[in-house]
Amino acid sequence: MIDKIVSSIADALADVCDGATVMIGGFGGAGMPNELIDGLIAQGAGELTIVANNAGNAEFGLAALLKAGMVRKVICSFPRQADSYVFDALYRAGKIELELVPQGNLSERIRAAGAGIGGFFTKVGFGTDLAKGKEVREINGEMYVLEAPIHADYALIKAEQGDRWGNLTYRMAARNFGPVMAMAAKTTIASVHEIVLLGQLDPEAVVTPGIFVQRVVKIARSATVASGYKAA
Amino acid sequence: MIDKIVSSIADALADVCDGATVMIGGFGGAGMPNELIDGLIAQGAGELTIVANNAGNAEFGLAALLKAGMVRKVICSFPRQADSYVFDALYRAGKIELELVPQGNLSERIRAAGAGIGGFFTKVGFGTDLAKGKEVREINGEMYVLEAPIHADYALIKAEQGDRWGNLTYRMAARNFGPVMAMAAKTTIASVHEIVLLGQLDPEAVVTPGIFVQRVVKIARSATVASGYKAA
Amino acid sequence: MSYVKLTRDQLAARIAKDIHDGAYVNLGIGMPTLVANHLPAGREIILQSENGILGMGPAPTSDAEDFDLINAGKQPVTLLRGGSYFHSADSFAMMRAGHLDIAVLGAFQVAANGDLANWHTGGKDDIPAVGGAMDLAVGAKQTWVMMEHLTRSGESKLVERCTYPLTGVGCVSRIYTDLAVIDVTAQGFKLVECVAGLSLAELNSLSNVSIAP
Amino acid sequence: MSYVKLTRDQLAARIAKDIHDGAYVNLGIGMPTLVANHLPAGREIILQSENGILGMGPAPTSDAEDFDLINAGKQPVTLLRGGSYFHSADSFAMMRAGHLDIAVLGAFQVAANGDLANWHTGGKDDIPAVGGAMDLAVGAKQTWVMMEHLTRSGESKLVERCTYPLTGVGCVSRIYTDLAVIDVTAQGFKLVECVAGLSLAELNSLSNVSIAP
Repeated sequence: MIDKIVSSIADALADVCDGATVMIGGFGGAGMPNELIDGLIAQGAGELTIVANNAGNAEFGLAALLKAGMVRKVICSFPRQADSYVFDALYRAGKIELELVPQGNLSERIRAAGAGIGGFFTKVGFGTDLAKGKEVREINGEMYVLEAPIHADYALIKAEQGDRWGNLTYRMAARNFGPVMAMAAKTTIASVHEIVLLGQLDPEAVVTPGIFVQRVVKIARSATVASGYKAA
Repeated sequence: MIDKIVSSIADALADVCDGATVMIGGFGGAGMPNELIDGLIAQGAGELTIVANNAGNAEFGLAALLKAGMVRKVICSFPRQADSYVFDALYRAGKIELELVPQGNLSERIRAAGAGIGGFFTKVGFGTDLAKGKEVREINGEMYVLEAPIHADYALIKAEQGDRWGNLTYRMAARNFGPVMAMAAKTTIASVHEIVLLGQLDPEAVVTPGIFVQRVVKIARSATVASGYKAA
Repeated sequence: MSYVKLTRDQLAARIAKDIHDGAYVNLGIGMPTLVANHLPAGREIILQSENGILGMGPAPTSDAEDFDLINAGKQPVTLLRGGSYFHSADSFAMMRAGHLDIAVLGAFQVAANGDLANWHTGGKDDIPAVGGAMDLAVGAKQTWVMMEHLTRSGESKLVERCTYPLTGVGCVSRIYTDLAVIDVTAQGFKLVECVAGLSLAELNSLSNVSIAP
Repeated sequence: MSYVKLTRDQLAARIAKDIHDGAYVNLGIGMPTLVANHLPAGREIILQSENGILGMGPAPTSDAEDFDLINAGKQPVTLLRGGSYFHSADSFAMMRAGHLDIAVLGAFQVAANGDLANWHTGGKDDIPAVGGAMDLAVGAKQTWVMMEHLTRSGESKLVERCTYPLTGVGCVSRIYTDLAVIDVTAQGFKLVECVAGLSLAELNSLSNVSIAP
């Protein structure tokens, strides 16, 4: 019998090793798996490479992971935010490596890993510093850059509902990177607000089919908090 | 105001020109837009390039389009079926061109067009006749083939529900190529069994967001018929 | 001089006036977000957000804020009837393959050849951050820039060649500033209109590059 | 000779026995489809279909057939509780990136280096058709072949090198025939088991290539 539901965050994260590449979903606070990140901090694996859209806010979640000194490298699109001072200080001090990736290249590179693509040509980034050193090619009169897939050992994502087969739904814009990260990681760990019985999710509305998910853990629902923006 | 609903199949297809590339959804009978294909036959544009998974069954739908002499070339993965005699005869007589594509390369090439990808490396097909003449490359010790996107002028797809913004849902395995073809064509025409008011589709369960759809036309519901298989 | 610069809201309204009924539009973070407040009545314009929303509506009242429903600037928004949610790769497919009609982006500099610089000043100690800027710049059918014409120190943001790191090559088709609307053509900048009281000669003397009539 | 070939159903059952609990499996069209009828009780095995189904159940009763719910062979199926639908590119992402544990495919020939030929005889007048065969052959974690050991004319389908057009290079890990189970190793074919009464020497004499003990 398939039962991907694990009873605790600690169990879900027990086998993360030093040096692992860990994808972390979320855009702003939406879809940010803070409970899993806190679990990762408690677990203690170090020298991590983190793949995420941002690089942490204030001193919670991803920023706390950085502050704990557990991260060697961040692959992300938008590290600089109003309250990204933990990352900013580590970066300026040369204590963390940054691979900056245009956000669409980031999501497409993650999807590519999940879809068995060895690399793809994109117009995005051509002629910019972020394509420096990358192979370029003219295709039908336009210039493209070759981008590589981004694979991961783990993906930590926040979903809405899940079942024991690992099927997931999401809530509004909290979906963001969850589905593609689930495809790209060897082990995908999803926190959900509700565990439902097999068959309760509408098969037409399952967003992430269970094949892409290895572990599901229930967390208490709490309102997503504002994150990463400066009020006008 | 946005209103993508057109009142007749004839109106939906009025501007298809000779020489157009037309994607046609469906796998077996599921998702096969037979009503739109019949409309295309009545419309009469010739020298078409058809992109589809199969190449028609018996003498209806896609097979009828072929029989009408309107198709110059078929790009598909599985033309040979128990009842594909129309295609078979045209092919043997040298009256139709065939580009045979592994089915996953077909769907990925269609998606690539819809996602702005200029080309991608895939392991599928390497070392086979279907990769002859294509660029190959070793990536991390494995051999890959470079595949190009497939763009289209039109996509004819069969969906379940649609609204005036062009949002679509599908029914079971009739989804198949619909969502990716909708992304890849300049003009996507979807037949639906039900037109609903804006807001009636669950925003979490919209499969094809309206941005990918230009025209929606209502057709009567009829049971999908068996197609393309020989009973054991 | 007898001209008055447009305010940010006037500039936003000027841009909004040019967005056609039925357009799919992405408004970049920062100033372009203001355009949403000025969409002309009677037009149905669909706003896309890179984090996976099509059909964004206005900001909610403060008691109805839900931070699972935010725009690219991480501010709470709403969803119109007919809106939908999708994942990041699908969202960027929309943005990168010409499905959006218009992207409105802020800028540090725009060059006469349409090059855009808006993501990084290139300062040694600056933390770089690009987000979806490069995707939008080259992906939309039309890329419009919304910016002040001059920097705070009075330098023209219209330039012969960008000195800041590029966001995209030859991607800008039109520029809306607080002083003028300017098209980017194969022959360089071409004036569409100036604010009242500002002559092209004056505009050219303020700009560091020639703008053709 | 004192051995009896496995029937198709016996062969299907033999394969099913090796599919582990919790496995994600794609059964190719034709003979491999029979494996679905023999999945061992007490194991939860999830069947994927290339046309966009995860969690396929058994064939419906004839009055409940719905041809919007068909397998890759276009035969009506059902959906288990917990199943889901998705589009073609998502389906092939599953198939092509190692998410499936096992693909079971038919074959014309399998070579000692794991090359597979199953899509085209290469005959001049034959209509070629590949479907998802190439995707499955190279995409699953393990590719198993299910076939009769010999052609109708008595030739071995195990070969030193495929003479038919290839489906995939070095992709087969295990072969189940009506005579034997054979692993493909770096050293070539290696016997796992023969049907009762058939010796390895006899099997080798039937096959056109050496099978190691």
